Amino acid sequence: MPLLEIKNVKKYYSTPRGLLHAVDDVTMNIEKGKTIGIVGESGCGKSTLGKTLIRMEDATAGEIWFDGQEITGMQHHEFRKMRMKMQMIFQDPYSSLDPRMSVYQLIAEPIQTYKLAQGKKDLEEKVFGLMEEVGLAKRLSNSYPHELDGGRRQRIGIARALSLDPEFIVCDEPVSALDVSIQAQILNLLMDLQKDKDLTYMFITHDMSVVKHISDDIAVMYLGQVVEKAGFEELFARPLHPYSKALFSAIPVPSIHNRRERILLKGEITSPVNPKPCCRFAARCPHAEDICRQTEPKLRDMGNGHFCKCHRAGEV
Amino acid sequence: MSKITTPAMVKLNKKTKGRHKETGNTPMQEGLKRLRKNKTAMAGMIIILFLIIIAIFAPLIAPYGYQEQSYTEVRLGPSLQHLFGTDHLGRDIFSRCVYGTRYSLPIGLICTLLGLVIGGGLGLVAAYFGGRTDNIIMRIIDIIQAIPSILLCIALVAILGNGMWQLVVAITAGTIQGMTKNVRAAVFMVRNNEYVNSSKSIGVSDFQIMIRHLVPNAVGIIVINAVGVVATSILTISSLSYLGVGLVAPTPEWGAILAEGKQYMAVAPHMVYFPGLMIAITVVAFYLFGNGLRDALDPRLK
Amino acid sequence: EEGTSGESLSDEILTVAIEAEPNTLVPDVTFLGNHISAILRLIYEPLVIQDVTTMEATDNGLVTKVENVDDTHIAITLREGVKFQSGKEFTTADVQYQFEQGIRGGRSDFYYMWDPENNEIIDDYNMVLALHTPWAQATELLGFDVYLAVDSEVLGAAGGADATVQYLENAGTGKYRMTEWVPGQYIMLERNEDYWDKDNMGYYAGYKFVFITDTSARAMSVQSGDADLALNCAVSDYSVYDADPSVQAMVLESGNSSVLFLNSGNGGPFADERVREAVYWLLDIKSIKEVGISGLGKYVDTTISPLCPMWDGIAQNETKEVDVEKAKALLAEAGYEDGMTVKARINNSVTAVLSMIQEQLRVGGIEMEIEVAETQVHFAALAEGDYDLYISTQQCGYYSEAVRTTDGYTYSFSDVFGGCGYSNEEYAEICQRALTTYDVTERKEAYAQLQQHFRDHYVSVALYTTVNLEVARKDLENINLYGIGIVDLSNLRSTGE
Amino acid sequence: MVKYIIKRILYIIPVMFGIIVMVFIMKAVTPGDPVLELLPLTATEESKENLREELGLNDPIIVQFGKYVVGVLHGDLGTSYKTKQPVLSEVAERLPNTIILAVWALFIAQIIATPLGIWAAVKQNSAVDNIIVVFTMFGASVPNFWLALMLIQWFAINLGWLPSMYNGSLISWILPISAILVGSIAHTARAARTNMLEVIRQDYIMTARAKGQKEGTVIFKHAFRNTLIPVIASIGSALGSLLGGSLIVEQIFAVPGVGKYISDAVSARNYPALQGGIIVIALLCCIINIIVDVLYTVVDPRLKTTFMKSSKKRVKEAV
Amino acid sequence: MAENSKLLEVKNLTVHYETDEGIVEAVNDISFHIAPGEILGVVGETGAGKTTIARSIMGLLPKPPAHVISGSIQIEGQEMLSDKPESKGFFDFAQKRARSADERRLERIYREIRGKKISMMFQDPMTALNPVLYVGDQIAEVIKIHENVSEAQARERAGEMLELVGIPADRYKEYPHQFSGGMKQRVVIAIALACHPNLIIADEPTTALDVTIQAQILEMLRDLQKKFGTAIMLITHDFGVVAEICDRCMVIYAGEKVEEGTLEDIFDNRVHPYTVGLFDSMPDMYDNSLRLKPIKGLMPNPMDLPSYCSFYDRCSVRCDACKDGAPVLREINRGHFAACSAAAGRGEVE
Ligand SMILES: Nc1ncnc2c1ncn2[C@@H]1O[C@H](COP(=O)(O)OP(=O)(O)OP(=O)(O)O)[C@@H](O)[C@H]1O
Ligand SMILES: Nc1ncnc2c1ncn2[C@@H]1O[C@H](COP(=O)(O)OP(=O)(O)OP(=O)(O)O)[C@@H](O)[C@H]1O
Ligand SMILES: [Mg+2]
Ligand SMILES: [Mg+2]
Repeated sequence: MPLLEIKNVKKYYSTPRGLLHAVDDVTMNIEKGKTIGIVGESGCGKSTLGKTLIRMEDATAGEIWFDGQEITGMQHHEFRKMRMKMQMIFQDPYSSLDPRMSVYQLIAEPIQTYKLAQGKKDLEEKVFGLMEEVGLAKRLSNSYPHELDGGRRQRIGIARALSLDPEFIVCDEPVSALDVSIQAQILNLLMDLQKDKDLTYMFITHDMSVVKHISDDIAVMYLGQVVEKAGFEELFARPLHPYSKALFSAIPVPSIHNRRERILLKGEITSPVNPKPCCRFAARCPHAEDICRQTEPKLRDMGNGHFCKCHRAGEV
Repeated sequence: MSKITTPAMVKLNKKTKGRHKETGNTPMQEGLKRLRKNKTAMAGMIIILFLIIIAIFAPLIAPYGYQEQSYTEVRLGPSLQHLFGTDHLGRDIFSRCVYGTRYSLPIGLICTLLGLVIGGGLGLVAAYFGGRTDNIIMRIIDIIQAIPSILLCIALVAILGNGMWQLVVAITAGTIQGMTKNVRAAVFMVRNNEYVNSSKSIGVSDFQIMIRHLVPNAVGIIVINAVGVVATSILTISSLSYLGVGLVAPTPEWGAILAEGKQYMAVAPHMVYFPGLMIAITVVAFYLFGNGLRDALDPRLK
Repeated sequence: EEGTSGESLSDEILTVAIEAEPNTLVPDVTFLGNHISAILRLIYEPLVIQDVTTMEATDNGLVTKVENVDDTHIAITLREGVKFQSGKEFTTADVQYQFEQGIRGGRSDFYYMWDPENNEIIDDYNMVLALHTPWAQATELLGFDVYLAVDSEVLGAAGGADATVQYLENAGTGKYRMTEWVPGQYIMLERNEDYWDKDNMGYYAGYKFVFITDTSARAMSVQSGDADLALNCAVSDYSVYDADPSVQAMVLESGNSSVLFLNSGNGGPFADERVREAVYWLLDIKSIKEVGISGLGKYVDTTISPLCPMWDGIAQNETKEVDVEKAKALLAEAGYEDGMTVKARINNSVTAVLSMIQEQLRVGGIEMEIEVAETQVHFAALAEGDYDLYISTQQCGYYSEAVRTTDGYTYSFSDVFGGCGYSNEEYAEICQRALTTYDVTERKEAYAQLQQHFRDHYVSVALYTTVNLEVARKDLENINLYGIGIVDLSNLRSTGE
Repeated sequence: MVKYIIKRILYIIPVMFGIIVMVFIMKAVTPGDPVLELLPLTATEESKENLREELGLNDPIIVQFGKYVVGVLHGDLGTSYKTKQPVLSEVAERLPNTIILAVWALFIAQIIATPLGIWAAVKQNSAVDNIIVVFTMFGASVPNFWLALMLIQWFAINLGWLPSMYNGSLISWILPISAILVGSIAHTARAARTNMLEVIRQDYIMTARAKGQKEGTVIFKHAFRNTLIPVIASIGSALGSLLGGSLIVEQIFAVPGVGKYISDAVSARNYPALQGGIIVIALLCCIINIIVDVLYTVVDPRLKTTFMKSSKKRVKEAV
Repeated sequence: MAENSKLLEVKNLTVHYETDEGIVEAVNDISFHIAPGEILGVVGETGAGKTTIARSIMGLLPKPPAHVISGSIQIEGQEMLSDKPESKGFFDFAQKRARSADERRLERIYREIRGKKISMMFQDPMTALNPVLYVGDQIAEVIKIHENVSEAQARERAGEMLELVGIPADRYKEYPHQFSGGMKQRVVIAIALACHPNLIIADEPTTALDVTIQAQILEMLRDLQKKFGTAIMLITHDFGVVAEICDRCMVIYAGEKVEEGTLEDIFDNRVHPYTVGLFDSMPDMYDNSLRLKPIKGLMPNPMDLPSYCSFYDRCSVRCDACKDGAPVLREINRGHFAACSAAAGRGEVE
């Protein structure tokens, strides 16, 4: 049984311009101990999906089953226990830490909130244990976030998430604000932790090489919908959706030998407000035909655990 | 171009290098440190402290009682005996101004504090909960705002009568709408920070988030605004005194001294210059302090 | 060249700054304030004119004869040929209508003693006015604002006592008529070219009254040349304007006196005569006069001022020295050796003097808390006896309710105008005599007794006679007062400087 | 845009209703009996009772309120206790003067203060900047009644250049307007300076410089309007203090305005006049705020395009 | 290379920021040059001093707090830095006057150069355009400044530029907020190209954009560069972008140039341990090894740079000699420089 089952989850926001379909009918399973990578352009609903899964935002529709329990319908006090098992690491290590709290206070906050420590000693032990786990020197415990660099801050964020001993962590672009040399340190840390604690990750990013590096499965999102989903090797070897293809070909590769043919998309991402019932990518798709502009394709199983939401998948 | 040495480099010898490495400074402490370096803010603060000292030790500083009258020396110009001269009843204006610090200053501060608690509370709740709560609170504030604050004060004094606490209530009422708006804006800015989400994702309660994260982080902006409110409150007090709805005689409130002296403007200008100067200096001190505070706490403006 | 004939009249319009805009320019209502009377008396004229020095009524107003028939009847003869601005002639019918309306409306404090039902109208110019009870000063009363002659037809058309209009058109007999009233801005009067007395036409072509609340700003408007005359400036600033060569500061003895009333009727500390005496010994009246009114008035001992013919000629205040020890001893005797706190009520204008009194009492151990309130509230509080002391500037006790306080009339606000709640049978009896005795010698004697009693028992503490200060441009002359403190602008001239 | 303006105008309704409720409560809780104000002290108990009945003071408070609201909706703000005249007409007569005073002061303050603040910001930390900062600091610190009297002393008496009081002529507006102007200039200049300091740190200013644009043009073409936007946004609150200031200034310069009317009404406990005055002033505030808001949307294209909705079509084309 | 073939020559540039906290040594003794038509990639971590270099060239450093301590910047042979020394103290008025007069003179020259000979594109397209002006006018502005054309002509040219970067000219009269990020960046490019400058300094032109949009923008930049023969100094922290369009590349670390060379030099024959470490840190699309090899530690604080090699603390190949003093930039191959004593030895062997 998968740790997390997501069924037809929708999240709409009402905005002055209309209903904004941030996440539209997403269905997927996440196996325990695995990492699912979510990629897609800015504003396609990646963060919203992550927040909806851990109920930081209430889903407009759909079901989320965590560990065999449906959580969208739970009362808040019931959910409190669940919440400990589902944590989140945020994108921006600069704004996701309260600048007025010391490292110690930041890491202690979740423990205190759930009263997990017996007395001061115990709390101290737990905090220092976590700091060691994420590679923060003990002497930094009285420092404040603004005195630290991005990498160390992100470690605090990770320690905060780990402090409640979660099973599932949504990593919302945890490394995109970091320099490559630091990024590698954090990625290694995340992978080590996963191995040690049998964690399950949902890893949100727009950096293809990172997602390929860390994920077992990858889902490509476009305008609130998952348009393609497969194991990472399968997907990189054989992308089927025209958007995935374009996305992969657009990745700048730090090598002067593997120059590839680019698929350049025309135009920009369209607005997610009141989308028409058609293929949402049709407007930018180089292979779009009439059917794409008239009916919405289904997420089809293309074999080998490969799903694709395209009328013409496999044709071109 | 040859290598140059700037004055700062000369000042900063190698010894002081690396001192930024010290850890354990809260942003507040850092801000205070910057504040201490800010000359205007320090000037403002020194004046304010000075005034507070004067207020505390008024009986020791003032050479005469604030109500002591000497009918043989009316409307004398400034001299060594009477630094600021005397008024139409032969009272020593310097002593009156000294005692005056016991009124404008505390009233200004108390009103601001009260306004901060009431208006700040409203603003905090409005900003954090947003939606309908916000709407209701802000509509009420809109209503209050449509009445010029001095008018509101006068109307309230008319209802409540003259006196110290009535004055405090009236001026506080005038400050609430501004406070609410400022605090709300400040909290809004903080609320959108990711760390609020981060705490939410951990499961920290709304109240805890407000108290532990929003208030401490918004406090800087709030304090800056509050300092400005002290200044305007002090001006309001004096205006109310002028309008005859302030404190009653012989209270040496600066505005009242000024209002009494205004008749003699032509023959005894010192009667209006000195109390006017006291008001201006106090208000300027608060502005200076407020500006400095803003510069110190808001790195964008550096 | 004396400006008696039409040719030499000026075509200038004078700008006069007064302290507030009138609520109304209908004369037949309660006391409006001296600044408003100044306008009224340009438009309307009184039956009798009170002499400013003797306080006695003279018959050179609109009557040519005024005579006491007996204790309750006064015969008057109206001047013939007096015309209202409407063109109608002034007759006894107008007087009768006005008295009837005055009683009916119950709006004025100065009508209740009359009995118009028993008035006898002899012809258009002769009538006998009836009083309910003997009232020795009734003829002087006829010089008050509320008896200014009004065209009964115009007043009647406006609703008589119920009139809610702000002014009556052409209802006066005066030298000027109102032509324009821009609310909040100014009131404009122009010369009445049909004035009944062709030899005494108004000299200036008109008056423009502007309203400047701020006392200093009002006087400054003359200094700056924007106004020609500012009425009722702060007397304490006399030296300021006197020193300014561009203006003249005119001091006019108004005949009013300032009295510090001590409430002995509310069971407060002033019920004790010793406490009242202590206050007397504490007050430095000389200084108060020097500072409060720039030394311009006269000392008064009682509510009867030295300007009043009934004055007994004694002026103890003039020589009295402050005696704090004596005062303290008296207070201690009365049981207040630890001092006390009293409540003073004021309505704004007298703060400087009050500050002095406050300070002088403080020296003796009497803390005075000051309660400021606006006129109406102030009076209402006084009427309820909610005060220990207050300062009032009022007419010479000749007519004053201070005298009347204990006179046995059911006078609903007996405590208001100097009431101070003092009463005992002896005092009441003297008052009654003083008010109702027509024989001048006897009356004078009664008044002398009254004053002695006042002094002996420190009924209140009288301070000084007040003066009016008008600031005018250099060349204006002939600014006078009517007997009761109202500025008479009708004879203004220019010296031509 | 029209829709937006209509929306803003409709928005006045709840605010004004709130104001009416407030002034009504204000009167209801004030101690003192209006009948005592209306009748002489000698009036009998009976005539007092009659008047109470006549004024509807014996009705339940809700009925009184209902009557008051209905009256206000019909333009009946009651009758002044003092003059027995309809409050509305009295206020209407005085309103233009207050508007002239406040709006001119507002306008001139903007004209003078904004460039001043911008100048200071551009020359940050220079002598000019310091002078302007000190001036604004002191300008904002002197009580305006003091300033008003000083202006009379200096300009009307000592120099004799200007009339010391309002007399209907244009020139007599100068001193009253100046008296409230100084504080307003000070506040606006401070705001403009702060905003400008922020604006000139923006990337687009750097872009403009990188084009080789002259510094002056950079400031006036690129920074000015961006600075103006927040300054305009703050006009609303500036207006409040200006109207408050006019209350005092009107008294000193004998300007027949609503401010003076209201403060007279306060001292005479003339409640209908006080209530009416406040309602009218509040309405004035609301209306000017609408104008400011509309101005704001015109100056700020981000708002303009949202309200004008003209961009929709274009976006589609581009896709 | 012959002197006249250098479009831009920067020599020994040192820039400090003097702040309350201390002196930030942002750029330290950097020299480089750009030839006409060449694309130079400048790579470095956050805070390495890339933007500071770019602004120094444009004469747009915020002064204060920035101070150019030493060095020379020559644009087509014209010296752009003042040789008058800064005043020694507050009372050194003569010096102050001389310096500011010289700076005014240079500012006049700069005004001619900016936008005309050298354009700069700033880091964030979202904030680089003035929110209250029409995008078209913002392009027309630069044309009007530098070319003697009428208003109408300038507008027409601006319209053409819009078309050139793929935006329909009828969107001339729209405001920046009506454009998406990619479109804004195109407008920024259009501004930069409007007067056909010889050099464009592009400060991280695509960092804020999505990959698909980034690809469009890079493609366009390259096309236009070919079309106009413009030289580009491309600042980035992404070697992928460098590989995509650059001719030459230099790596900046803590305000110092640590390695410079052609793409082959950097991508295939990198020698400096920092450059090597950077490449090792990147997850490789074509290699599925599980662990990355990050550079340990952090970049030193620019307020507190060591007197020796600033990479020493993180270096994997350090030796005691490295601590003796700042490393010298050595030419390893023709045009391939590296500032590392260890690497220099290796280079000579090869
Ligand atoms: N609270 C909200 N109210 C209204 N709209 C929202 C809200 N949060 C997100 N959105 C909208 O939902 C859409 C998806 O946003 P989301 O943050 O999930 O995107 P993302 O894929 O995480 O983008 P990025 O890569 O920039 O982080 C966006 O169009 C965004 O504007
Ligand atoms: N105005 C300034 N005042 C003080 N220090 C500054 C200022 N601007 C930049 N610095 C400092 O100078 C150093 C170099 O900054 P610079 O902006 O040139 O880096 P960068 O390489 O462009 O970084 P990024 O990749 O983040 O844009 C940094 O340490 C930075 O903190
Ligand atoms: Mg996101
Ligand atoms: Mg940069």
